[in-house]
Amino acid sequence: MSWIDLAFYVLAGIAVVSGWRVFRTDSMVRASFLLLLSFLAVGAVMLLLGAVYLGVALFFMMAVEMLVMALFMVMFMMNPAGLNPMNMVHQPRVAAAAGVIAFAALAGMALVADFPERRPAAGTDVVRALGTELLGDSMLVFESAGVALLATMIGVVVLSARTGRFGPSDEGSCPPGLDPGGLPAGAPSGGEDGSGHGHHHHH
Amino acid sequence: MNEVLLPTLVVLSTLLAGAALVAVLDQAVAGMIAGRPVRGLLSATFARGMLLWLRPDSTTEHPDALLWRLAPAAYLVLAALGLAVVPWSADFVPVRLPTGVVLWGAVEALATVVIFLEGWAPNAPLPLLGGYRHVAAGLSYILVSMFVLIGVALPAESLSFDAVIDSQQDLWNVVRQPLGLPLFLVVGLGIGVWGPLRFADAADLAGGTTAETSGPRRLAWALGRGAMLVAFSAVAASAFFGGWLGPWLPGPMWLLLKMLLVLVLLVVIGRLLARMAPERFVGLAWLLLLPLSFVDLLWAGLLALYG
Amino acid sequence: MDLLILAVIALSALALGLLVQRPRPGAALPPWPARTTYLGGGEPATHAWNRFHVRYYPMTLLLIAFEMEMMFMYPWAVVYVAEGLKALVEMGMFLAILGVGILYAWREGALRWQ
Amino acid sequence: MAVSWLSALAARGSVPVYPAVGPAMADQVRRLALEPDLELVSTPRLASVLLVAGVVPSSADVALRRVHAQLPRPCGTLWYRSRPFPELDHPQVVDAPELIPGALRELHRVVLHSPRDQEPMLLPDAPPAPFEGRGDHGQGGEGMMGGMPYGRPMAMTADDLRDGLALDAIDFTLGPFFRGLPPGLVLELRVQGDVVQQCTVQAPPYAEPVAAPFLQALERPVPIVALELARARHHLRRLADALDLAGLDALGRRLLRAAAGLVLGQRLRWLRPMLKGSGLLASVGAGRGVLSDTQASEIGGSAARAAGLSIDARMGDRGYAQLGFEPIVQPRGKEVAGDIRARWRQWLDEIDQSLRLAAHAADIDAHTAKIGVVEGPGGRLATDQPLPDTGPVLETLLPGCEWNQALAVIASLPLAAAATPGAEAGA
Repeated sequence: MSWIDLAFYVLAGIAVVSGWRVFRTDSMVRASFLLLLSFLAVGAVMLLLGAVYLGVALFFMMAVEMLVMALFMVMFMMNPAGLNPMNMVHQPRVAAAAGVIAFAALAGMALVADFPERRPAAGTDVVRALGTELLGDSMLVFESAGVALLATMIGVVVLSARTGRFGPSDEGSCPPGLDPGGLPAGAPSGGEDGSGHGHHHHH
Repeated sequence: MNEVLLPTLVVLSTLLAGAALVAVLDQAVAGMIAGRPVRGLLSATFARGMLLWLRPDSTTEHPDALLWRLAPAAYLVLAALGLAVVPWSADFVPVRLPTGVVLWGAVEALATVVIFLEGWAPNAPLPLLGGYRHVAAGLSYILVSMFVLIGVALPAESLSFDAVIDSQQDLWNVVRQPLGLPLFLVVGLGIGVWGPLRFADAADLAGGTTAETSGPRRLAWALGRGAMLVAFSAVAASAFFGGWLGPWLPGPMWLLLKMLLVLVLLVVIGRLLARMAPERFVGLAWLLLLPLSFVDLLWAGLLALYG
Repeated sequence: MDLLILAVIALSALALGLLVQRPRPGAALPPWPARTTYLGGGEPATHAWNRFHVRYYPMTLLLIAFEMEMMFMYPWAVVYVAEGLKALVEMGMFLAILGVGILYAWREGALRWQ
Repeated sequence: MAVSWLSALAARGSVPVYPAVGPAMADQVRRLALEPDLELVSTPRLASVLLVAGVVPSSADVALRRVHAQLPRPCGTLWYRSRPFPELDHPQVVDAPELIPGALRELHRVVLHSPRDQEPMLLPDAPPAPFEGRGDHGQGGEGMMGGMPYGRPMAMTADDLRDGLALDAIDFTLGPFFRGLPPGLVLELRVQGDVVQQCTVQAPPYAEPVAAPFLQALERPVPIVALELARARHHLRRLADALDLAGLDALGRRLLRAAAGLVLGQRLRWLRPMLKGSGLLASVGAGRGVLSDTQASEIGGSAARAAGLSIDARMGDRGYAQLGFEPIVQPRGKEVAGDIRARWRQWLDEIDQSLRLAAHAADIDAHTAKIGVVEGPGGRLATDQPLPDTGPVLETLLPGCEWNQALAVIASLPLAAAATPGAEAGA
């Protein structure tokens, strides 16, 4: 067994065990970062497979994403640090069944599917190949991703931020009138009532 | 065996010696600003470290002991990973990774995680505030760093530091992309929890993440922080000052000199500028630094095509 | 080989970072008063761990969206010079689209503390 | 053997001291920051020696014991003009200020070399609430959020001042020995995220003695030189505290040094560019900690002038009129008057003004003319002065502030009462 094989088994073990521990810990922070550890191990496996870009990119992405996940989990979950022991698992039977099915499907695919035999030439620069692809056939996908991400950003701001262009949203954020003191621009005829109602509701 | 041992020793000893040097530099600059230069700096710094090593640990009522133990060590690991991909000469690169620039980005992101954990683990109000504060900054400067580093990768046509240095044979990036270094220094201040971005262990939180830490554990955190600044200086030197390139002296000497320059810059900035309000920094990072890094990238792009 | 060196460096740094802390497993904890939270003589009423009100949450979500896109940029940077103007225009378009997102977030005040 | 060699090396460095500052001791402890080989640390966790300066009132006894317990053992305690804990067998006591540094170094040496003499813990070794063996899981907790897991309850949901998102708030008391607050100030805080939601002043800061010239000026005409230099020194020290909070402790020491060595003829021209360049003013947002006109006129002094009110006891004084004295008042224009920045800017302006006045007064040997009332460093001083109650000001200003702003508000206000002899007799 070469050190690469050994490293693969160790990393795969870390990925699986820490993935399992995610559901056995009580602390949201530990759960988030155990998941991060699992992803880091997967990223390292990808490095072993020669995916030098995707592996490192996975470290990068997951670090930020799991951190943000931890922020939100701590923010919104009761007992975020698990000071009182609790069960992190909901609907365990359904979840277990779904997990087994998904695993079987993926593993089956890996075993059964007929993968094309196209060995890349030694010394292929995978990052360069990826870049060429992004500027070639996949350009439309790439640019649509940009638009989709813009939609995400706008959605995020609309849904989460209390602040607004025309004042805090819970106080009936409302554009100013076209003339001083007049009705808001573009408001439906009941616009004044609507904002008044929002105000009332708040108090 | 030497192929493995030598790079490891070089990286770790550079980090250790560099972290000590950062402490010495910092005390020297502090003494100058305070108007009374410190005598016997070297021995005073070592004595300070030794005192931390000898003093007992403290703990809190119900901390997350495991995370508290791991965070300082992980900080050091990240610094080591960052330094490992920086070339010392054309022949000697501890780890020749074709995506070294991306790895450094990952180090920045993971450092934010580690600093957050250091603040979370003690289960105490002041460290907790410090940890969360740092996350606000960490998630803001990371984009700036990505753009700036992509800017230096453009002319190199590669994501490895080898190529980035090689692309500076004629002209260093600090001249070619004048916005790059100032923007990247902000990232260095952040990742090393330093000066105006010293949010995590701020003075108004009585040391924030470190308010409950004493003894060797505190020493380990200081070591990780110093090591991270050293790793950052190596990356900055390679990305903007041509790394090991230079006449007369051997490559490694040039790299060390340039790292020293970056460290001095960071230390002086850290001692002269007040810590910003976290909210202000977030606004500044997204609304000023990020657009500036767009400009930097555009400039780098135009120069790479038509320069 | 390089990966092996990277792993050795990481593991030895980890060992060093742990050894510097002089861990003493099984050592007795200090007495309770020594372990209270430092608040300058003050005392906490509760555990510090809580549903922490992160004031910058819209920013974090914004970052997630933005960061996805950044991952496209690294491979782009490598082929940039080879592809020339096409790459410049493509990325310019992409960044312009996302710049609109930041502009919008700024106008809505989403980068301020909530 | 090796250990003793290492501790010999460690003993050659600076001594980390945590100062627990009692009444009327703030300036004396500040002076220690200028001693070589002493380091005033921000948390007892870092200290090997605790310095108790001044007689701590009995209301702060438990707080002092808490801090004392938080120094990692072994450690030493030095009592300067203080009352040691009765439980200590051989407390280290010092009464002369010049002996403090030596005594601290000696204690540090003892701690490093013969660590067997443990300082006892003077609080019961028990968790904040009994928890072992209680509750559903034997750790004191009940259900999801209830009980006292590991001896303390969990934080509970509370309304929020800012975005109405009701998440947890944590409550704690801060002080009287917290280094970021004036000595003696005890705040009961409720914090959600990093925003202060509620603040109650449990104990006001200890009264601080006023420099001798001000007290003399209450009784007889004194040279204006002495008054104005003392005023500049006071403002420099307060600015140094603000710099400390902003992480610029080295610059703060420079200001303390300037204050200690301030003599007639100095103009401190480096001060303004250095402070402006450091971004200290920019580091707190505009419009925080704004005093209302009523509050400003109640507090008086430089805080009132920073809020745009022309209140100054020097105005009616013939001695000052001779010098062409006009009070400096922050304009109520574009910048928000009466906020943190305005108060810091006011100190900066008044340092300049005081140095100019002092130089001018020395030329013509000007003396004060009015007695009974004098413009003290913090505000109006009078023989019949009631102690101002600054509690309500903090309780209205702090809620809504982020943590750094809250501490900056405190660092920008003259909170400590002036310990005039009359006030002391009354206290």
